[in-house]
Amino acid sequence: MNDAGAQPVRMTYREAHRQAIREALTSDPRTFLMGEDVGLYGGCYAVSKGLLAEFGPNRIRDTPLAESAFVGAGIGAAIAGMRPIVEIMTCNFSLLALDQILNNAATFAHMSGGQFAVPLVIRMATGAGLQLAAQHSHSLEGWYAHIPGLRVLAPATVEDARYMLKAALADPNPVLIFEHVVLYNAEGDLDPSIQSVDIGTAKVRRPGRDVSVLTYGNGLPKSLAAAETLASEGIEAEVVDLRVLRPLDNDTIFGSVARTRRCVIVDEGWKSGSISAEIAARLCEDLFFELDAPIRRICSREVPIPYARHLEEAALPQIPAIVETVRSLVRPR
Amino acid sequence: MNDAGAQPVRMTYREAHRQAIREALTSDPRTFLMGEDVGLYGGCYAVSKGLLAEFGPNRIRDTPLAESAFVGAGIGAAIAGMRPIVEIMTCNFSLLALDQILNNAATFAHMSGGQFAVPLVIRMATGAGLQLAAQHSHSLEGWYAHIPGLRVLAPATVEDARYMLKAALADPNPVLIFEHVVLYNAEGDLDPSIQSVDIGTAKVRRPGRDVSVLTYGNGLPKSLAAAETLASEGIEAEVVDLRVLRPLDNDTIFGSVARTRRCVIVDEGWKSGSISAEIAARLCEDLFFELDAPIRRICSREVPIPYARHLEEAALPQIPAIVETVRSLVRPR
Amino acid sequence: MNERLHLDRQHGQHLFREMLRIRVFEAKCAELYQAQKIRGFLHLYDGEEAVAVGVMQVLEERDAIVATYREHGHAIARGISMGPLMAEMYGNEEGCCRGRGGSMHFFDRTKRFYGGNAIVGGGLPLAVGLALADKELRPGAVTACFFGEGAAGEGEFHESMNLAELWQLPVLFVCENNLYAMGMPLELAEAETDIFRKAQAYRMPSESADGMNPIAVEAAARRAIEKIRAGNGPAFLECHTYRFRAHSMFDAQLYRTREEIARWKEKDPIPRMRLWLEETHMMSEAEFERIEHEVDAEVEASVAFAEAGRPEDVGELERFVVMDEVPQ
Amino acid sequence: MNERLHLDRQHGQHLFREMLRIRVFEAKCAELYQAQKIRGFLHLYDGEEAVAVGVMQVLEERDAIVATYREHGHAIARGISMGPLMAEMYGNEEGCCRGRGGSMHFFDRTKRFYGGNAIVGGGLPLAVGLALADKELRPGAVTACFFGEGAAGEGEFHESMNLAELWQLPVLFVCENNLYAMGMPLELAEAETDIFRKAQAYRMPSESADGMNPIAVEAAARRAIEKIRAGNGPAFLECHTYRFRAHSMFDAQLYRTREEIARWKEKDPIPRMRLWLEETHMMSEAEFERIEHEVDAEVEASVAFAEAGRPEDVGELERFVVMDEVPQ
Ligand SMILES: Cc1ncc(C[n+]2csc(CCOP(=O)(O)OP(=O)(O)O)c2C)c(N)n1
Ligand SMILES: Cc1ncc(C[n+]2csc(CCOP(=O)(O)OP(=O)(O)O)c2C)c(N)n1
Ligand SMILES: [Mg+2]
Ligand SMILES: [Mg+2]
Repeated sequence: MNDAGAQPVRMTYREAHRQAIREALTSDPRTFLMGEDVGLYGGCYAVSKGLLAEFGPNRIRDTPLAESAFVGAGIGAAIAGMRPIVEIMTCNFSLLALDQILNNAATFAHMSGGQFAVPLVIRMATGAGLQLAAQHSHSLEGWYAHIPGLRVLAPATVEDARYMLKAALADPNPVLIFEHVVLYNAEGDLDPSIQSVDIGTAKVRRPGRDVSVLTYGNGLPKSLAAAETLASEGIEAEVVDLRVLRPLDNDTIFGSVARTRRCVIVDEGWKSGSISAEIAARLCEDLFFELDAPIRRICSREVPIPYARHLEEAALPQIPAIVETVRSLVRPR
Repeated sequence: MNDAGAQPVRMTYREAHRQAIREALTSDPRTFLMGEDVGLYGGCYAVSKGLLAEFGPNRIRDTPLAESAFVGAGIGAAIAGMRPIVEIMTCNFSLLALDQILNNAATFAHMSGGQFAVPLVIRMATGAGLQLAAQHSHSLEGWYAHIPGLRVLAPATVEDARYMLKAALADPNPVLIFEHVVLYNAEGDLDPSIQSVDIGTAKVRRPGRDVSVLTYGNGLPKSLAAAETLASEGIEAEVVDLRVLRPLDNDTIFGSVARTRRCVIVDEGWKSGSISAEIAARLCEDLFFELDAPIRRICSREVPIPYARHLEEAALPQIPAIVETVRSLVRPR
Repeated sequence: MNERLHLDRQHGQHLFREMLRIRVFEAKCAELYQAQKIRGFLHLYDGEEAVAVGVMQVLEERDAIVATYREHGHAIARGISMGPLMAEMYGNEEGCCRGRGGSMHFFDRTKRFYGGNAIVGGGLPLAVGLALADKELRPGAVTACFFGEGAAGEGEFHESMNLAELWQLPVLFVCENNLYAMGMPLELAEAETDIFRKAQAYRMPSESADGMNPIAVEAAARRAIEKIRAGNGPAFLECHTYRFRAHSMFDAQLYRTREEIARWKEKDPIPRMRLWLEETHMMSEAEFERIEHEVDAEVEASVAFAEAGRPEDVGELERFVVMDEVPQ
Repeated sequence: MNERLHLDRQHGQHLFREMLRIRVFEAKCAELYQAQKIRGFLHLYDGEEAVAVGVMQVLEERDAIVATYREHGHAIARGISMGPLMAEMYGNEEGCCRGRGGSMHFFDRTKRFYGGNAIVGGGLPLAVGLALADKELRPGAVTACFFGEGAAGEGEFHESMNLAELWQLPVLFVCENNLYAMGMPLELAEAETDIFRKAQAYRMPSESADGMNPIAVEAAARRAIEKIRAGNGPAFLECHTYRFRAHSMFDAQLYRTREEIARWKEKDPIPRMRLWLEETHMMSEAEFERIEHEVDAEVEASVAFAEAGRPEDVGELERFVVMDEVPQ
């Protein structure tokens, strides 16, 4: 299939997720998609549109509003031999299922002395930026990365949207995939010679010598845009896409920061106790003597995300802040 | 009441919590205690024993097993003018109420443009050490400290057990109090001249010049014991009891570390994404040039806490690890 | 419109006007959404107006209301003025939540209007708590808690129903059964599709009513609320209704047919009530025109109010995350 | 012991023996808890043995079991050998979960025994999922899900009951109604105290049985499971029972009287069954003594097994946090 000369294929992040699900359902009869409005409605963000007609209601299974029970049912089905993909509409509602995720999915294997595995994938939309206000705008992926036993993925590119699911389903452990709502309409090119991605490593999306900008999800396009601006001023920022928030890829992170000796972390989670805190802590523990400057974090302001556009924008990390922070680190006055 | 000459009063951490609740109920008719088994049973850790007889079933309100609804009811009651104390037996079960805590308690004031406040106190037991295994041994206080809108307290002393509640009830915002299960039987002296504590600051529990050991909860007695051992070797550790995990008291923390220039954080939460990560990150951002050595974190191992005593001990921060880590920082080979 | 009760001319016109106010306000919202003046999620109550209007007739000033993200109708029928509601959706400082909440989160302390709650089922525990406090602090006050039939699937529904009945709290649970939860048809979501029967599992008195008829809703709500106010514990009211528009502004409505929508539109409470009032000589053509004119003017005024507003200062972003005192 | 059915001598003695095995095993656990060989929480099934034993008679190898933290009886009745159970509570490598689970978390893959779940209500969604998979992968297999009446208050109960009935999944929900959730008496916890009636709110067939009589439990479970196995969806069985001992080892039992306990002890299924078997000449004195002797020996052997074990290597602490492959 790896036709070297093939043309890149352009598609949206949404479409890439849809194709990933379709491929999973086609290639493994044990796989099914379950969640609220995944079927008749076509998915709250239209990711699964069309799949009900293609695969029928047993494999595109609409659920009632009952997050705890259908996530728990996914866990049980995974333990008993299926390979479920559970969709929680958005991470905001995943709090209702957190008992099942933390107390069951994440503990079952260890607690049973390795007798059972939970090969379950939970997908959910995450993030702010659509003016959906305080109860619909959480970015909880970094928070979930606290929990041992889980793998936490944050696809930021069309390629990752297209291929992370396959790797997640091959993982014998519960994997959470956080899809950023703002990215669904983003387009990207897929290289036909690539048919899979790993779910263990961070990736340098733009090399640079002066500073490492570590980010993920919707922070990636923002950071890349900031890097463009900085490049025009002669500052070369290396942009690292974390991709995997648990377990963090220390090698790539440390490698980049050891080279640039400066680090800015861009994270749409609330700052205190964020994944950016964990990264900063690790750098400060293990790369202390390589750092030339304090680490800087650009995170969401610590507020319930407000509705009004100007307030929401002010609450989230934005490109100018990234540019300015990098500038102040690289060229301190 | 501040009789200067009065004798110190010895009591357990459990008894101190009980007296705090009794005082709250006596002094404010709007206050009541609500939760599973707080009444007839006397509290799952016997904190509220005797209070039902004293205050009756309307003010010591036993609830069915329904964490989400009774926490939500506490929020509603607080908004409507009461001053509820809701007890969730242990933080392990609080996951079932997390939607109410994060999406309602923590957002209500901001989302309504300041029309409402949620003067609610939620108490819960936390921590490992009693061989209660994977579903009953979480230490989630540091994790909760991620959430804007909440105040998060971790009493480690009998004095804080006795007086934090009063301050929490006076706070117009939702306050979470995490009571460590291992401390309930711990005894301490209460100075009768002290009748209140603040819930804004960290406290130096043992001054020292060589290193700052930052900790909270059950980490405090462990850190103090380690400091004793270290003192016998001529190393003077300053032990800081964080007390308040949200908002963190930067002044005290930075003040101590700026003096000692070295920092070890002892935290029974899982390491990745812990409150210790946040502290390390802040130090690395704001105190970077004052640090003489990398920060060290001693946290729980990233496993569901196992039942077997030796495995549980190995999973938790222990005194020898604190001693050794401090030693390696202060006297590197 | 058969359940006439003691309906006089004035009250009949009032019910009509209240429904119309909601309808016209929301038609304007939809327009402003297209014009991108309103953003985020916008859930319209179009078709369901009789429910909020009917129940609200029975509520007194001391009573409390908990609603969902589909709460424009409840806010208007409760008497919150349209200006601050519209301004809220403009994201302005003059909004009822200073622009922080938007369409899904209307709040009004003075009207005891406790949201605008956007987690399905999340308002029920809140209502239980309000009633628990009221039982102590405001005896006789009732909390009316509105939610969709989709919420009946959630665990919070179950826990809250039990608590309310167990503790005999003054709550009226109003289930707005519009047959769909987003695109999920009730019969695919619930093993028991008669929602009011669920209440019986908690020994809670329950009834179902024609949610396309404000008079029927008001009558049922009055029976229930009188009982509740007298201290006999909570009650449950299922209202059969239908939303005429999409779930929110992003909905292709693949899950239902045009025919079904058309069938329900025949039951539209607003033209039906107008017809009935005219036939029974309770509203003249001139009165209708006056009402329509006044409503249009009110809605236009709310737009003008919103247009004249200004965005909250960005420096205020962190204000109210924690409160300095409990507002009295 | 009136419901005789087709009970022959052998089966009668088997039921007796199974209950006795649990009783004697747990008496030993209590002793070892005092001696601090067993730590953590220890919840005994003392008094409730007839429930697990009765249901387990009907289950086949292909069936699955989900239980709670009070699961010693279920594990033993399912045929998991006592040695690994005891070793588990010793925290040893030879334990059924290599010492990671303790008393509250017994698991056995080969017996399809899925815990030992210590979050009240948390096992129900799991059971729904097992049944969902079985319907696909092991048609005819049934999942028996045990839980206390306290779990009926939780939202997860509500959501799971609905899903199971809605999707017609092969689950037998067994509610062990021992009248208390820790110290919370059922009548203070639930507006509807007839738990089996709650099932009706989901249109799920339900029945209640005398949980102090293994024959009655078995008969009711057989009726239900035959129906489930035939593909007719889930069923609900409430068993009225009582725990003779404290909730766990830290319980002053302030919430109930000695008299109440004494009254229930008169219904103790073990002496009653012995008496009945003797009266009906289905078990001789000699047979009783042999059984008693064998059971004692089995329990002693389990202690010896545990004593001879060794703690898991500390280096293995992080093993199984994430799995390298799905165990087959
Ligand atoms: C807990 C939760 N899950 C999912 C959603 C997404 N969602 C918003 S409205 C809705 C449908 C609710 O239907 P129903 O309760 O019948 O109310 P209706 O919209 O029909 O008025 C869903 C699934 C949510 N807001 N909260
Ligand atoms: C969600 C949750 N809340 C609280 C507890 C603490 N707890 C353990 S057992 C128990 C009582 C459960 O009663 P019931 O379901 O009747 O079972 P029983 O113990 O009587 O067999 C409680 C409250 C828990 N384990 N999980
Ligand atoms: Mg609906
Ligand atoms: Mg019980």
